[in-house]
Amino acid sequence: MAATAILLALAAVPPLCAALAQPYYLTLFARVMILGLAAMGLNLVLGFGGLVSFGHAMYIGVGAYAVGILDAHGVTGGLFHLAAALAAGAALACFVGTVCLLTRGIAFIMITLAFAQMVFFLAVGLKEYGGDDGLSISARSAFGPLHLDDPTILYYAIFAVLLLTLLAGHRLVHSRFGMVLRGAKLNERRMAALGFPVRRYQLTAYVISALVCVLSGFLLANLTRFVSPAYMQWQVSGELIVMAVLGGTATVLGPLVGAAILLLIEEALAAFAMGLPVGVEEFVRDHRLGALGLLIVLAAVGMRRGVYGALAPSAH
Amino acid sequence: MSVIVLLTQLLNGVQLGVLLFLLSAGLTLVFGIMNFINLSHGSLYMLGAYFGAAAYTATGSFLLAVVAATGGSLLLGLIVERVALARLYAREHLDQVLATFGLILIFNEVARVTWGPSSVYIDVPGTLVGAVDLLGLSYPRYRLFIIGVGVAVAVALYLLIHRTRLGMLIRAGASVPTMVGALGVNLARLNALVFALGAALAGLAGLLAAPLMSVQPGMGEPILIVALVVIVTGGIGSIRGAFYGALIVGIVDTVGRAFLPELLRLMLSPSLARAAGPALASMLIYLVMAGVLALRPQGLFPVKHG
Amino acid sequence: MLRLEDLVKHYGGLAATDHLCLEIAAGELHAIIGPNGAGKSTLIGQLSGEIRPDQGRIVFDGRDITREPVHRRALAGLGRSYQISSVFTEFSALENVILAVQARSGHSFRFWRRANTETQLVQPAQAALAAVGLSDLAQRSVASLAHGERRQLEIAMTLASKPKLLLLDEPMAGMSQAESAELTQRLATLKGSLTIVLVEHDMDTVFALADRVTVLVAGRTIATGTGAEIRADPGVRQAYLGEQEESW
Amino acid sequence: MIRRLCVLTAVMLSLPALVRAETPLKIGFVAEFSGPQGALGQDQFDGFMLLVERNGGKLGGIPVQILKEDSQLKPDVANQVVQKLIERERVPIIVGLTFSNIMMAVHKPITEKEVFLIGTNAGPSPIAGAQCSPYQFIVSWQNDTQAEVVGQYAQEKGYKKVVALAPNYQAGKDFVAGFRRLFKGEVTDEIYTPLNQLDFSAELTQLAARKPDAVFIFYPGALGINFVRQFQQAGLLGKLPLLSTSTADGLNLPAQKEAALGMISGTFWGPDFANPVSRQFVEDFEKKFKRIPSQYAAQSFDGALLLDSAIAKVRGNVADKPAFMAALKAANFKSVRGSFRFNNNHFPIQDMHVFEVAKDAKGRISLKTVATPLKDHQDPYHTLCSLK
Repeated sequence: MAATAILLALAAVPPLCAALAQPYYLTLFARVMILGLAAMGLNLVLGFGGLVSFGHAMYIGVGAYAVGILDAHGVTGGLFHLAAALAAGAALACFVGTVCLLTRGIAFIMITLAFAQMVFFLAVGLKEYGGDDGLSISARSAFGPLHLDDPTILYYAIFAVLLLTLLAGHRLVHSRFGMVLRGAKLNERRMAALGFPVRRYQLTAYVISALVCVLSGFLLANLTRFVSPAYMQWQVSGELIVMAVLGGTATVLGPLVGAAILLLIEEALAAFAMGLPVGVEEFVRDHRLGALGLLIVLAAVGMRRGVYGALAPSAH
Repeated sequence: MSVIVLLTQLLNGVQLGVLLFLLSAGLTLVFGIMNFINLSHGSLYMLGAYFGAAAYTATGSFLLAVVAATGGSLLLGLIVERVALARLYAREHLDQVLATFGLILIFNEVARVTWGPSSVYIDVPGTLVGAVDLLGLSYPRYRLFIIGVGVAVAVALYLLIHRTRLGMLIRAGASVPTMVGALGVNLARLNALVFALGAALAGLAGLLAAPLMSVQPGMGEPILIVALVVIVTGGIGSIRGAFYGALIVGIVDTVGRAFLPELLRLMLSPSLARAAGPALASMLIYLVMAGVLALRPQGLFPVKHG
Repeated sequence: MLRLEDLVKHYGGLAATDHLCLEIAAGELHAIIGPNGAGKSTLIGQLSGEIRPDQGRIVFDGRDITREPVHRRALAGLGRSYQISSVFTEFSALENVILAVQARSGHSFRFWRRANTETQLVQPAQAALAAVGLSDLAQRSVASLAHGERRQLEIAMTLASKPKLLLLDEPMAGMSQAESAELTQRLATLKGSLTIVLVEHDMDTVFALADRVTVLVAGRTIATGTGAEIRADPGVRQAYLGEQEESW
Repeated sequence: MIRRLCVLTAVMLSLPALVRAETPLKIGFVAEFSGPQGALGQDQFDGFMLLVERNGGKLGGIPVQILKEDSQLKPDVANQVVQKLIERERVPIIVGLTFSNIMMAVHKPITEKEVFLIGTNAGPSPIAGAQCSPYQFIVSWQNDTQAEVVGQYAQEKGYKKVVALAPNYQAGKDFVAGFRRLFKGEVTDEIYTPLNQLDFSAELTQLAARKPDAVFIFYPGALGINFVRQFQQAGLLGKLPLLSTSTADGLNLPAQKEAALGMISGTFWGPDFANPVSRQFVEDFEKKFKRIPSQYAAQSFDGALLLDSAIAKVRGNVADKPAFMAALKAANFKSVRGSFRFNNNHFPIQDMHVFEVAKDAKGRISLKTVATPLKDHQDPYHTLCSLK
């Protein structure tokens, strides 16, 4: 129920924005969906696989840089962009995943961070593609008659990717593959004793989850028409974790809810106006991150299954 | 590149390492004993620096600043531990990450509200101003002082851990967390004590760094990441691991920054070396950590179990 | 069926497995007993593949599996249960068994279809649940099952993975008298249809079920034989009396 | 009632400009306001608002509403706030921008929507050259020119060997390249440090070992304070001449204190300028904020002066874009640097000066003009810009 309501609300954003003549909110919600998509991707390994990756922002970067670099060389074909992004993401994820999955627990957290930092510094060192300053994109990915330059079309394209990912994610966690992945989270030893080559499944899950983040990066580059190493800072990886945990890691949709909460509350606090005395409102607006922090701590201490997890019935 | 320059750079590395050790010691104990991921440890470092800077500016006494920095973060650590974090010990790591991430945001804003958005600077205390001559190269006296303090703290911690009952409990807790409770020890009190000790050391590190680097909101996060690198490289839960890990990370980072670009210039074209050098130097500690973890997931100096 | 040749495993200076040789025939129920610290857990670990021996060979079903990882041994037909019940608490009882069936029915790189609607998984799983008398609890979450029920589920999972050889690691641990009597009954009906290696503390069970018994002390076999032979063996008596004194 | 309405309609139809004047003109102001670099943006904002407030909340005789937005030194955040300003608030003008990388992130989204971009700090090379837009008006400088003047100065001083240090990002590389352009001696080493690195122990040790004739640095904001203080702590102050841009500026000097004395800094303006606009500006600023204005405040004050002149010229009708663009291009105002004119790429053509850190008449540490190595200087990229 809650899921349907959320998706209907997202679908209704463009006509509402048009009716209110507020195209800005289209961009805001597009951003929510893109980061939600990345958090959902991360959650495949984080929530369902029990593997805490602290480096998924690098795949957002891969997706975004694929668009940026190809664009810098005059390639505007969307299918080229997409193919290059996914191929590069898959290759990187296979390598990084293979090394990282030699470890477990905190070591896994830190080694994924290490790789993300290396890729981040690599991007900073890419002088011909802007280095630290980033790279602006001259034209959005071209998909024949699908003009992503139209904000509404771009919005619904993102929405469609989100819907497909949600559906695929939902099918996946209940499929044979999902059973193995979740089983390995609960008791890896037992899974091996049953005859599952656990690491192979975890690696596959890691690659799939990375590819969802690559998609998200591809969309982010098209939304902002700009790529920068800032997309893959460790803070972004941390925020993805926070979104997933805040929304609820036991559900496919939870991370999207977490992303929405984080971004929308910050936006709401930035425009905070409730008729309080002038100084107070100004104070809240200026120090909104502190207020956000307070809400996060309360959510962490008070809710065990995230916001969406507390609202919605369990996934299984 | 002369031997003296190399030695001086090593000294720089040791100085950074010692600072990292002060920060990592508490982090690794809290992690090892309570199995708790405390991302807000960096905030205690930041607030320690602020407390110390405020005291130093007000009184002009560096000793009082040390008291304020360690005492202030100790108290703050205790309060945070009792009010919020102790409720999360039994929870999943991810809940701990979420809560302490929230704490980071709060502490940064508190610092911004209290001390303003721009950086605060304090001077090197009078007696430590200037440089000493080290075989022809001058080395800042204050940096030598930091090394001294760090080594003294390391020795004190060694004695505490190996010669006292508290130390025995800490060691037991780090290797077999469930056993300490069975010994009839008040676990809540031990946890609070360890947490406060770690907080005080973080605060001290913050103060020591303050005259070198600016005190500013958010200063705790970049160094927290490096401290996490230190503790997983060294082996979680082990003070010895934190010490050697910190020295390794400090020296690798400093020496890499100093010599890697030059080394690359011998092998690559100048423009390529100029582009790759800084990038590679920044990656170096992460490369080392990834290598260590891939080969020894438990770190270089793990706590001995059983 | 299973042959251990000169198996050695050292921990530091301590030999947990000390030049151990053992031969288990197809279809027999072979019990392994021994005092605490005799090296039973280390042996089980080496059989299942979680522990690598320092030296020696393990031959299963005519094939050297000494260097094979856990999951390959499982697929080769070496099933095991655990000392501490290790079922998947977040899943239903049926899903637990489905996982076991799944392991034996090809790869699991299938991403779309719900696993618990595939008849080729569900039917064998239900059959295995029925075999241990848990049919009624199939849809219950495992978290809500009693301890004894979990142990039975564990056996159902092991059965569902259709092993040629079943490695049972103290299956009676923590069971009530009635529960363990029932389990003994079930094991008796399995006898003959597959090879079983039973590591157990409960002597009554061992002597009631086992075709042959091996006694392990300090990493070595000190005796192998039928229940009656073992009972009569003076070495065994001494070892066990000694253990009781020590553990007291 | 009806008659009054008719009259009102008539007035509205006949005097569109006048009616528009009743609702304030919205202007977006985007800069860094948070984090350690927040002081830069705040000074930009204070300098800009100084004129707005002096004019009673008006620019060009029209009431203005300034919407202040923080870009948090994050390109994606900057992108979002710019989108918000353009799409939600529908501002026709965006002022400010602090860092080059943020400028690069928002330059295209702003100018493509035909919104006027009044840059009051960052001047990265791409937008001075091939990527220039008629909607951009950069009142500060092109990055390279700030360093070129120091390079020229070093040349005139006869230094032979110089080591250059800067943060490892595009602006850092631009500044070092700018320094090298007019300096004919040898830059023996270029050291680039990570943008977030605050401890320079390794680099200072290298400096001490190399013993160059002089050191050139570009370390804006908190980076510069830390570098200069550590330079002094390492005992290098006075031994090695320290040349800089954007490092010993009005914002950093109060924290660098004596550690900066004798440092050389190159830019377009200093608080000791004698022209009446500058003197009035410095006096008003010091009175209001109790500190010496930095060049960032001065640049933004000039940005406000530019808008003031152009808005007045089109009588508030900024919707007439060609007219407003022409009015901005004309730059008909008296600047803190004296006269002011734009090059074809909408960057200033201006004299560049060199300053020394010294105590002013009131004993405060400030900047003293020592030389003007470059007259009517144009940036090297303007020929790449297709604008006329």
